[in-house]
Amino acid sequence: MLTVEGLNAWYGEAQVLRDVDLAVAEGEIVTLVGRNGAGKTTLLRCVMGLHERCTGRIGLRGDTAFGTRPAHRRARLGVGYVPDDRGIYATLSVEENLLLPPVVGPDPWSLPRVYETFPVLRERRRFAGTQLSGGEQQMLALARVLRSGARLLLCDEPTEGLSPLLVEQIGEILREIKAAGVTVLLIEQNLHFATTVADRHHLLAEGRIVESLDNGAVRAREHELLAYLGI
Amino acid sequence: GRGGPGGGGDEKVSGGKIVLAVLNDQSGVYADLSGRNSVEAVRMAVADFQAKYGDRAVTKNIEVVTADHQNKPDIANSKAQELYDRQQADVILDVPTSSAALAVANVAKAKKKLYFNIGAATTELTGKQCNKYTFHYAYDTYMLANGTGSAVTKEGGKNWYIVYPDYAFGQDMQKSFTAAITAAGGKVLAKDPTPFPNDNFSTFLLKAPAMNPRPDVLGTMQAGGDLVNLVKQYNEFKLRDKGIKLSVGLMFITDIHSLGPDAFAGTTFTDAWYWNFDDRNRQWADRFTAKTRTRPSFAHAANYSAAMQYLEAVQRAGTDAADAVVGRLEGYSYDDVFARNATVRAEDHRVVHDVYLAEVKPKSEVKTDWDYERILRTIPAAEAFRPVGTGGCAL
Amino acid sequence: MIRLFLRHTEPAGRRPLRYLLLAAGLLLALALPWLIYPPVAMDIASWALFAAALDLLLGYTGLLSFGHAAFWGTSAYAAGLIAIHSGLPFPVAVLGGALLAAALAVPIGYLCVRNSGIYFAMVTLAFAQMIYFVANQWRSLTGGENGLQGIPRELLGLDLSDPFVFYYAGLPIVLLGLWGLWRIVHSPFGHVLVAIRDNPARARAIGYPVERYKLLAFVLSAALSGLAGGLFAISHGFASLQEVNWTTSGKAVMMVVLGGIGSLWGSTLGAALVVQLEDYLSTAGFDGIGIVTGTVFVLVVLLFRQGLWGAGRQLGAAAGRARRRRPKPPAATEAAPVPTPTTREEAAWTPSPRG
Amino acid sequence: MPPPILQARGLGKQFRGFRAVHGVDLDIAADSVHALVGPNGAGKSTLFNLLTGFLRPSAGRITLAGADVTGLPPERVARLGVARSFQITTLFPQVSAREHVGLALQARTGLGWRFWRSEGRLDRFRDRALELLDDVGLADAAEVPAAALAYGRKRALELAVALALDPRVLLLDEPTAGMGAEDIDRTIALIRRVRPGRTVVLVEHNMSVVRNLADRVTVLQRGAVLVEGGYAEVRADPRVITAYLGETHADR
Amino acid sequence: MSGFLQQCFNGLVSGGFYALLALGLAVIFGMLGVVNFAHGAFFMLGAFGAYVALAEFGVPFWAALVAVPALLFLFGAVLERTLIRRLVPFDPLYNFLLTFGLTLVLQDLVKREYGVQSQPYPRPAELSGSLDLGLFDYPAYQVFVLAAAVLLCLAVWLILTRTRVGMVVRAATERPELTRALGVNVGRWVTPVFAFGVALAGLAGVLAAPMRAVNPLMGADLIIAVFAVVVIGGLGSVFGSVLAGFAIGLVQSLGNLYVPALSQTLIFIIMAGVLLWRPAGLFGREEART
Ligand SMILES: Nc1ncnc2c1ncn2[C@@H]1O[C@H](COP(=O)(O)OP(=O)(O)OP(=O)(O)O)[C@@H](O)[C@H]1O
Ligand SMILES: Nc1ncnc2c1ncn2[C@@H]1O[C@H](COP(=O)(O)OP(=O)(O)OP(=O)(O)O)[C@@H](O)[C@H]1O
Ligand SMILES: [Mg+2]
Ligand SMILES: [Mg+2]
Repeated sequence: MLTVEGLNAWYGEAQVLRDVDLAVAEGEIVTLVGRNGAGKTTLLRCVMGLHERCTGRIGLRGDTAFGTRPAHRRARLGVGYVPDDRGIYATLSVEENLLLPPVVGPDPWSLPRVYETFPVLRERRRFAGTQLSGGEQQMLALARVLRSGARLLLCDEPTEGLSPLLVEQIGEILREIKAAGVTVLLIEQNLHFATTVADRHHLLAEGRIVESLDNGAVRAREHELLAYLGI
Repeated sequence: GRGGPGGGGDEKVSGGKIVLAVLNDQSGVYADLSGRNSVEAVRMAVADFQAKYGDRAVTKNIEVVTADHQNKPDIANSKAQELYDRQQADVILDVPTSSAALAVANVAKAKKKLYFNIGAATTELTGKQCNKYTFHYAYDTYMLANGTGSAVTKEGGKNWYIVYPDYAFGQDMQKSFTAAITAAGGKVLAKDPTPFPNDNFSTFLLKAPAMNPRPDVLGTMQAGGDLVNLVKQYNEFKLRDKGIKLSVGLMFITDIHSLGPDAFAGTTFTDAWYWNFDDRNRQWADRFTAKTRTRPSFAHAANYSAAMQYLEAVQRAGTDAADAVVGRLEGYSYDDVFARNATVRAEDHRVVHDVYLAEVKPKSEVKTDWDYERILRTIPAAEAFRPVGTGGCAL
Repeated sequence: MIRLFLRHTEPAGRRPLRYLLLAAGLLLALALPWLIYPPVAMDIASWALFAAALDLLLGYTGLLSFGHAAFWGTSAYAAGLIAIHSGLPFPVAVLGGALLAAALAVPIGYLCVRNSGIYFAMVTLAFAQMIYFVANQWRSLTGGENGLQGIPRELLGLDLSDPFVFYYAGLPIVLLGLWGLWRIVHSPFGHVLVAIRDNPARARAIGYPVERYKLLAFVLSAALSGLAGGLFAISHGFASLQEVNWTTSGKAVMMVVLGGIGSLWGSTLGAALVVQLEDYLSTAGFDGIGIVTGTVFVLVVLLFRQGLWGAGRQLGAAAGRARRRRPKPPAATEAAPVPTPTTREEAAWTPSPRG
Repeated sequence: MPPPILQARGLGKQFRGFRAVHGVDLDIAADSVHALVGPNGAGKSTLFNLLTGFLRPSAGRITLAGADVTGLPPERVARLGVARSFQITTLFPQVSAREHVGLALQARTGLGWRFWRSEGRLDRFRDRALELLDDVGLADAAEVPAAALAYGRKRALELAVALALDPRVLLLDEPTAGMGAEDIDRTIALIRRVRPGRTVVLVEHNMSVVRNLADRVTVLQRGAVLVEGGYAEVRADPRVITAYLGETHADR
Repeated sequence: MSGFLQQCFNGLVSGGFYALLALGLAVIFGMLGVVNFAHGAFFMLGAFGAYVALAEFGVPFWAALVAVPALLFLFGAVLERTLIRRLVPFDPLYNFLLTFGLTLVLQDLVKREYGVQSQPYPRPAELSGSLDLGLFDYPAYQVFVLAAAVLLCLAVWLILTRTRVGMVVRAATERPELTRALGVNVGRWVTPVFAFGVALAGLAGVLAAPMRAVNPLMGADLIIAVFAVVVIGGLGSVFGSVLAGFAIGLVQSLGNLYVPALSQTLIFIIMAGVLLWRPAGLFGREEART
């Protein structure tokens, strides 16, 4: 589904990604883990076309020119983005926040389905987006890409600030959409949660992918990894 | 001045040359009325002077310089100083906008150089702020108000409703008008200050026909864009049909041109000069038009006349030394294309001359371009301006 | 940003350069009436102070006042009236004008500082317009559109009628004002202003009463603008409605932007340029002054948002970097007066155009 | 139990008719660590905003050490010794980390008003600022403008700024959100260290942080207090499990 | 009584102009975060456009009413593409300053071409009469202007609240990058909205031509009053701006009558009062204390 080859990225004169190669297969959930500042967010921004100073090849479903398209074209090709700061609009109501992205996939969630899954959003749908609580904004950001029917989700720490109950619920949703064939590239600090939803994990350190592991390997080497990541 | 002795010319005039400076608005609201074409008019005066005197002229070396004061008094002030000091101007002409006009008067006083104001209407120039070197040439608020106010009243417009913009010019005009109307036996039923600038006068236009008794004349002291607004709306509310005539305090021929004569038809006002008044005027106007491709306003003619009279005075004095020229001007009487039966009053430096009560023709009577006015009568110089000694000028 | 750069982070090696620049600036100020026509030199000095005072708000507090003519003009009238009616030495009159401007700034500022950004600009503009109408109608005091004429220049019986001489009498006031501004910007208070500009909510949470800080900045800026306006009126010998017109506010803003927002010295450069341009155009025989000034303004906003000073500084920095060949830490480059990254993600994230 | 330093009675806040917080009674004991937990949207941040003056309550009273502080503006509350961090990071983007802390240190003095004084006076905060940055693990980033810090480090800076105020009461809104485990441990240690002589109020979703730190836990739900008690007590409460923790949630 | 009503009617007519201009200003601001100082200049261009169309091409009022705003729409689009757009990523103040500079240029360009004198523009013959409004007679043209203003404001308000346009453009303004990342082609929306705001100002200009002085400065005087109107209504609130526009027109008209000395400052006094009471304007969104 998604292939990244030789990705480099800079801020000013500081290089934050170095020769990153990454492949995500259709219907897979893959996580990126790594310390703060490792470059995880930057990687997603490059894929999304939001970071200008990066080089390398990014392909989507065999479309090798994907990495050269403008951001809105990439989204239209079925990529949904949940940014790390949630990206909720203050000038739009909750419902408008949901309706903003155009439908880009064959199987979008309907508004009622979204509201059923996240009842608070229905209750608060006329409020300005940023008047929601932090966690509610996080839900909104996720619900927004689900409603657009994106086939590839790029989620930057979607469980941050969510209550344990909701984290669980998010896990269920991820498994559910995976079953529906959606692909997810997930940034996650919580290794435990990561293993409950994802198939494979990439360890990012100082701008490089230093290791790729499956769930079994993660569990087996949990202590080593925790030490490495400080998790 | 910092200018040293000039290079070679005759010693009768400072720096070996006479420099006339036109300081006026070449980009703002007065640009059409006067502006750059006034510079042309002054050049015409120089040429006529040289043609008239030839070798007898006090000097052959006469220059015309100019600056745009952009209607900003601070720029007028600096430029006036620069014109006198650096460009060795012997006289400054025009200077519309009263604050700029008064600022330049102070410069003239300090520098002891001559200054003929043409473009400004304030009577302060010949009142409390008069000085030895400043002359007020073409018109002023008293003249505008007095002529129209008394003439219209005498012709039957007894009851007046006056609207005036709420700033110094409007207030002055309103007072002079009221005085003139009362003196002529009329009555001011009401007078309302209006915002300035303003684009909606309906409040006042609706009030007029509802008044009891109904006024015969609506006197407006608005000028420029505001006047146009008011007249457009006066016509919209059809006040003329309701028997309320329009009388305008300050109107330039350029204003009539803006709206077309029909909008103003029948309106009376006082004019300082009209190009199509007689053959003498027409001849000069044709010469002017040949140069500039527009019909002259009174301000163009007045600039010409002022420049000419200055040069004549220098010729009479045989020098351009300011005090000597002032001496030759004070009390001098003359008659030229602009100023008929003119006298330079020694007491306050008001240049008095005949002025005209004019009426706007309807479009059907307009025969040629810019032929908008019918002169109803000539107001003689002696009556037209504020009587000596009433303005508070101490020279 | 520029200002942060000016602070302690400045490498010690550049200190001498700064003193050199300062000395050169002072020398230029002293030599000005020899170089250009003295009344114009005086205009430049007054406007420079005005623009720099405005920059205290725009550059260091993040508030664009589009109504500063109210303070410049009020002080011009007040200084003129004091000089005419009391016969006191002109510096006293100018000081009186500045104080009155500051007093006027208290209620106006109180109402305005609760807004920020573009809102603030519009509100100040509207208040200034109110002052304009008052000045227009209060004819007995201001002379209406005739202006307040015949303001004397009194100083211990000296003859100041020559503008050349007057320049040197007035210059100390301007320098004092500029020094005052420099002091304010480089004071603990100045640091708080910058913090408030960057994030008022944060500043509040650490205990700064934001409104009151903004108000004090507003009043100080108004007082110094008043100082400039009073001096301007004395130097011209009159005060007119032009002084309280919105175009005067616009002109001052133009100077600040041209010189470089957030750099006091840049504002003085901007003032010199605009005054000279206006002076030049009045005799250039081109009847579209607005076309020229407007175009210059548009170009500056589009192409040199950091203004002359910022551009010069960047050139200097680039040269310095080339010499040292050492990468600089990444930093935002735009000298945006009020970056609000929550709504303008670009502001903080724009990568350095130097690349 | 020592007397409460921060107390709320009948506290309520409505937004256009929506009751975000209502009828909350809260007693924060002096020198304790008090955790506020609850589902998303329970009103924790709103409660913080009420306690720190960022929102004006629609009902109820707040007292700080016995003095009524209801409706005071935030800067007044801050000066009375209540510091806070924000859930959604808010810093001065163009100001360096060290200067952030310096500004906070300066706020407690009257120096901020001295527009006639030299900025050189601020140097006295320098050492203390570096010390605080070192505490939160930002020593190497002292001169970096906040905008260039990665997310997790911004959170750490928030904490340093709050600490710089040397507050009596420290309100931290999800101080460890977005942090890796290493930083979380560091933050826990830090809070432990600064604890003596202070009261800490904490909003957290990370239950291990709560377990590690909190003396008392208040669970909010739909704007009202659901349960209050010690960690173990709350942890075991069936209402808390259904409303917040979830059946399968393992303590991590 | 009928006199009073008539005066109220007057106020509404001039309020119609305030409302139309405030509407355009609010649309551009609400959508793009740009305070368009040049709005007054566009109003002037609209009026001049009508004049030039008639004087030089013989285009009558009704055709100008469509053609001139259409041309201004194009002009606005070009402007947005070439200038405004470049500054959107930066602080909104820069665009305020840009449009200020633009105002100077536009005004002087027209001034150079046509001079500062007002230009004549007749009322359309169809509307030259008076209408009997029951209690009083009123010039038909002014009735038409009022009706047009009310209808236009209503239509725009509906478009903004009932369609997707408003939402997309608000989003694009708030966070252009993210909005693109969500699949919205930002560039396609922003230009037409800006251009629409400009066209609206132009339309107000055309409507003004038959009843107001057509000169290069006609917009400059008006724009500051319109700023005050927008501040009173609540910047960015389309509904508030329109309502405040009509209300201020009404108040000014009555103020002229009853307190002439205050008439010029009245609008600013009201503004100060509103700000004291509600710093964000009557319908502005009030944020938490930040
Ligand atoms: N605007 C910026 N300017 C300069 N440097 C930046 C900027 N944004 C991020 N960086 C740097 O780039 C590096 C990678 O940042 P990134 O946000 O990708 O990290 P991350 O792995 O997502 O961290 P976190 O887990 O904290 O979100 C960090 O070292 C950070 O300091
Ligand atoms: N300014 C506001 N206007 C309207 N509603 C608001 C506002 N602020 C908060 N709310 C609502 O009040 C409720 C409580 O919000 P609050 O931010 O206090 O929740 P929280 O407990 O902090 O949640 P989280 O853990 O997700 O941060 C939410 O449902 C939110 O939508
Ligand atoms: Mg990240
Ligand atoms: Mg919260």
